Amino acid sequence: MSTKRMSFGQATVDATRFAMRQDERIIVLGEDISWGGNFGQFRGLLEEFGPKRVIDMPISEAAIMSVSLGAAVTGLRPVASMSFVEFTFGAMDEIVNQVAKFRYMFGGQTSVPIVLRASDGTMRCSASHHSSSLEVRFAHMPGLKVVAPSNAADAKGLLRSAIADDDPVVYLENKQMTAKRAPVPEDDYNVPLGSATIARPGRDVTIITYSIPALRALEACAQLEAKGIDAGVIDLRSLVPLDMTTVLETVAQTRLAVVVHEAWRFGGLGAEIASQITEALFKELVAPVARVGAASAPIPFSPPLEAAVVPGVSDIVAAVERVIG
Amino acid sequence: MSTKRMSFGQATVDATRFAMRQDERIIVLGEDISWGGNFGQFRGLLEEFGPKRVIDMPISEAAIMSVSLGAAVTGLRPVASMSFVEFTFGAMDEIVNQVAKFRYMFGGQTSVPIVLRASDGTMRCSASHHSSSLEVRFAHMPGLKVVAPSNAADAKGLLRSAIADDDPVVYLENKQMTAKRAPVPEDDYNVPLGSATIARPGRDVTIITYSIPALRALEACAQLEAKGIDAGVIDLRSLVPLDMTTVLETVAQTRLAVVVHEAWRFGGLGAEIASQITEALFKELVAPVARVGAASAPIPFSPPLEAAVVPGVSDIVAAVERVIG
Amino acid sequence: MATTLDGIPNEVALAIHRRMVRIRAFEEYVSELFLQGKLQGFVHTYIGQEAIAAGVCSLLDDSDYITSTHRGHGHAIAKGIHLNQIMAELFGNVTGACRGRGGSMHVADFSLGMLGANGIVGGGFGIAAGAALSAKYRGTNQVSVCFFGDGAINKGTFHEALNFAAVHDLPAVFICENNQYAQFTAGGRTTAVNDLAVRAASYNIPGVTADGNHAGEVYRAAHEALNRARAGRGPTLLNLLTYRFGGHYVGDAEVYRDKQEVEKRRALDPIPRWEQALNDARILSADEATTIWAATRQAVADAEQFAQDSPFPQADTALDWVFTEAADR
Amino acid sequence: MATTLDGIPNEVALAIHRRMVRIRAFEEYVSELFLQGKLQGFVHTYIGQEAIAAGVCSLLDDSDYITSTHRGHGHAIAKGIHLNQIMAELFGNVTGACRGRGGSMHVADFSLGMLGANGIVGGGFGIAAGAALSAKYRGTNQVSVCFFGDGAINKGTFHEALNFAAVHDLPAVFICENNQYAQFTAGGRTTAVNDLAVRAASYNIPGVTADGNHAGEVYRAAHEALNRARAGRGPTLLNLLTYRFGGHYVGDAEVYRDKQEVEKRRALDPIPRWEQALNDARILSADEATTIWAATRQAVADAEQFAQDSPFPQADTALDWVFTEAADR
Ligand SMILES: Cc1ncc(C[n+]2csc(CCOP(=O)(O)OP(=O)(O)O)c2C)c(N)n1
Ligand SMILES: Cc1ncc(C[n+]2csc(CCOP(=O)(O)OP(=O)(O)O)c2C)c(N)n1
Ligand SMILES: [Mg+2]
Ligand SMILES: [Mg+2]
Repeated sequence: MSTKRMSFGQATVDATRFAMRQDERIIVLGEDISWGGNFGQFRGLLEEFGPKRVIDMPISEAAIMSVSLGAAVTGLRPVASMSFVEFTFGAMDEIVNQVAKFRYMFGGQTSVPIVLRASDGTMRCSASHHSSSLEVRFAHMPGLKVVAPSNAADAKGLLRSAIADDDPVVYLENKQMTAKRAPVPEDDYNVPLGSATIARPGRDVTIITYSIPALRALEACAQLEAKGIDAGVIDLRSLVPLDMTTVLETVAQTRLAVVVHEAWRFGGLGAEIASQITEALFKELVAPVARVGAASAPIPFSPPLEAAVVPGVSDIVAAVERVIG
Repeated sequence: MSTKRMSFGQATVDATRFAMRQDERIIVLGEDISWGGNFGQFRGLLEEFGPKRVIDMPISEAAIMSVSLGAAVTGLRPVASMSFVEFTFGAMDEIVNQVAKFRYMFGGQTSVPIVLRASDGTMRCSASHHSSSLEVRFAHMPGLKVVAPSNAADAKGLLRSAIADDDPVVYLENKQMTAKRAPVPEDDYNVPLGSATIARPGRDVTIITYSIPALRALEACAQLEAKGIDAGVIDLRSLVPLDMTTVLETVAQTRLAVVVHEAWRFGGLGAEIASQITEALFKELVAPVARVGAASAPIPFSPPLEAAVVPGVSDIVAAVERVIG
Repeated sequence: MATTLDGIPNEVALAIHRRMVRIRAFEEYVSELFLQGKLQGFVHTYIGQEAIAAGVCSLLDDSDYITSTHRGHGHAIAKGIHLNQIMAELFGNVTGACRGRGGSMHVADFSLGMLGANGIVGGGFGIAAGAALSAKYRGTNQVSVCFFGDGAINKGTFHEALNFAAVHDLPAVFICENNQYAQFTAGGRTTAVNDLAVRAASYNIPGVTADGNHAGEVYRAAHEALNRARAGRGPTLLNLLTYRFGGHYVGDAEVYRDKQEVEKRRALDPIPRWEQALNDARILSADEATTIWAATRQAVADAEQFAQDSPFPQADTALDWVFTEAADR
Repeated sequence: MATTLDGIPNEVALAIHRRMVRIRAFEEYVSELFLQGKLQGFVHTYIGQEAIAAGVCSLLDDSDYITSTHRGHGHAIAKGIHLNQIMAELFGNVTGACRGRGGSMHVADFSLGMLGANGIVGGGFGIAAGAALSAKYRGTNQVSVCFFGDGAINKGTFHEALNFAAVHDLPAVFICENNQYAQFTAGGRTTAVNDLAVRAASYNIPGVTADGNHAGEVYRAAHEALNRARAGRGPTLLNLLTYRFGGHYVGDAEVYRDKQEVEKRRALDPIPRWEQALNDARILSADEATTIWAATRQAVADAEQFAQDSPFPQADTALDWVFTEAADR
């Protein structure tokens, strides 16, 4: 397949366009999306598909999700933009109590084909209402699938799969990553939900991560290589379903693992992954699985504070060195 | 201190009454509370303190929390009833984005003395809108304290501390526990936030838990005793702050641990506790820390399904036997 | 069609009656079952409000949508779900409308456009708006009706959904079943306006108050609103005044209202009123009514039998239906 | 006191002018700093809306409360926070109003009753209602003012808070700064009513629309609403018509509106209009105005200097202020 350099945001437009051309039932709704969205992640959709399929919503987050739900169970396939992930809190009742539970609590009568798109992670110097990583809040709710790609190619393929999926999928696109460019296959394609990828093989230790920290992990590996440490990176891409097979096969080899995310370490998804690894490979592990995540504070505005709270490359390097001992 | 048998719900009324008599700034607000609340946990407060201090709120969960916040930062000390914990989703923006962050994002200018009371856990045969355990959603937000007592005496002492605390405290009172009676000291007293208690010492293995599963764990211990296994129970009582000192000291002795909660196992707080134990005691542990939690489904209505999803005594017994090997 | 009751076809008038009787008979029976300890959980009955569900749903096709509330049995019956399936759901049986996963507060039948009772107050507003958006998008003639309580009108979701529905002139009707109470709290104590219909002005849509205990008035108010919706002229807010005869749930001690008030309101029972009207119009004789009641009571008893004969779901199916693919378990 | 401008004391009229100038000078300077890359994050300026914050806050004491929005610099300045502290906060310095934790969208000063700019649209409604409840409970004469945008009026929180405030006749005033846009979307496209003041009827409170670009009109409308609030007669909804001259944030390409529209609205700039009115009333000469502008511009430049001279917070203080006790870190 021929590739083209494009930004993460453009790649998601690409995926949406392929999907919408193929299936009339797909509509997109969210605040200000006909102007392209805050990160250009909807650019050009209005022009191609018109205001019937690309709907600018009032600042009514609860309505965005509940309207999507009503539409989804009556024959449409809504892609709902929640803009910044922090704004999902205003629709958390709809997301958790309704969207996630609808299929189950009604005994499988309906499926709920909704994609919830939200820009997550730290937005440099934007403080705590515009910087957070909430994946565990979605992952800890049976009935929701959750994906968090780390590059434009996966962004396209995973969004295509998410839109094709009959279950609600929370699609997390990191704020600092939207503008990042990479080669992306031009044709239509899928990355299946629930498949991790080995972003870099490594003999000595396995770093397990997703979203923007995957890029930081690769940087960390380069630094570690200089120190003679061969660290590998598993990019989970999907959090629910979670591809523990790839994780366990890899860690069984390296016998050392570090889990990294931007979310708060305390109660974050890293604890789940670390626990599953430990449960499966207790005998094989040489050291306890290390966890890298944000320190326990809302994300502050001021640069040195933000850097102190949000984990960076150096934190990953330090964690790897710690487990290697 | 002389004690009196009373229900968990009455014990919380007792604590609130002591607090309100002492401090005029304390008000209580929530839906239908002047009639005593759904579990009698506010019974008699209207009669003693009047409608100025005991305020029946409209069905406006977001307003309950934001009004509490506005009152808290201007000199009052609100105790906000959210009734069933599932209804907190309608106020999650207020709880997480505002109440939890207010002190920090404004640089410590204000404290936020709010107690958020919510009835959590499975309510037998009430299905997924009235049965859930959401503690990790509060615990995974720096700025919120979280407590979850398992008996009437702790209920009283912890609520007293929560009301006296200058930070927002989420006070989780299990639905099935509210009517449970136990001896409670009659006088005014505190159980400090952040202190676990050893509910039962045990030589062979340590069960770490909180809220109603603590009662199930004690039942499990009785069954295990019959099988010659001496299992102990740590009742955490507070989840934030979390008394890991008590946990680590105890597990260092038994070298085997099982963490139990009613919340979904996947992404639950048990993963955090298990990870912290493993990180601290990797060398000492004889087997990986086991986790008991709900299976990954919304809580169903039908009794056999509910029993299959929500962990019971037999699940705890099985987990203990598994780690003992 | 003959229309003796100013404007209501006789057949429809009778259908409304039958639906009201079916709801009443079912709810009285269910209350009994609950008090006998045969049913678990919460049961909120619809007794006293039957004219609303019956009157409104007499104007709907199977393909039209409704959203319901925690007090949803009446809507489920009026929209045509078989009593067996509802009863079995209340028992948590695998033969129930939701295979036992939902219980009383989550009865649904998507094949009949019944998008679910809902345990979250105010949960239906946006779902109904979304179904209406979908109908409009697909260019069908379907309408979407949202039933909700006078307590629910203070949820933010009311505001968000009505504004959205109004902006897009969606084929939706928002029907407040104003039974004067939200749980134990009388409406006036927590709602800033008396006439809830005035809230329609915030969305530039019609707001109409009518007697919700009179099937004819309900029919006429709903008729106009539904016509408006189907004609593409947008949503309407109906404020239908009614009263629940029972407690908030079965077993409620009702300390918050006095017996006299209840007695006074019982005098306005919508079913005898409608029977009288039908009788006066010579559409239904007293004998015919007696027959209907008897047959309906039998159908409810049969539904219990059906439920008693039905099995619980198998424990090992507890994780079915979380996701569409079994692979995701 | 002399009151040349029908009803507004001269001193107050001048104070409003000074506040407007201070806001404008600050915001223009800050836009420049942002475009030069000296400021990070988002900056939403208040340019064009100055009459509202200045007019309303001229009627408030330090002990009165306000809640603000993402577009909060104007409110912060009008409520009296020193420019140095605001500027330092925008730079993320430890000398900032929030010690650098908050930045542009979270400027606050609780000692001045400024309960915070807020990054969540609609976040202030309930907080303002809560502060009003507190004032009423404590029996003070304080009022609570909630500033919000025309986009925010569609949040469910608007509905919940206004209903609650109305039920309890709280001393609150809800002030919509109706600048015609929510981000890139013109109000008419997502809001079902044109005149936002009609939404007051849903809460049985007064709703008033006035020219938000005329300091005198703002003053008079706010004066009445605040008197009403202080007299215990409950909340008011004010719909003040205005226009933001700049983009949604500094750097916004403004593809969603045409330059002509902006030019037309700039002609209604509230500051020259008020200067003219003051001049006509012989309260402020052209020379005096020039002096005020120059002094204010200097104060803003000084604020930048103050910020430039201030240190960042220490990284090891990042976990301070999460809880009240350091022990909880
Ligand atoms: C979001 C939410 N808040 C609170 C409740 C608890 N609750 C259940 S029914 C009810 C009262 C509802 O009143 P109304 O809307 O008038 O309906 P009615 O019961 O009168 O039919 C309340 C407060 C709930 N289920 N959901
Ligand atoms: C809950 C929430 N949803 C969306 C946003 C993104 N957002 C920031 S400002 C804004 C527009 C607000 O419009 P308005 O209330 O009219 O205020 P204005 O910017 O015009 O002053 C939006 C949608 C947000 N910050 N919070
Ligand atoms: Mg009611
Ligand atoms: Mg605006």
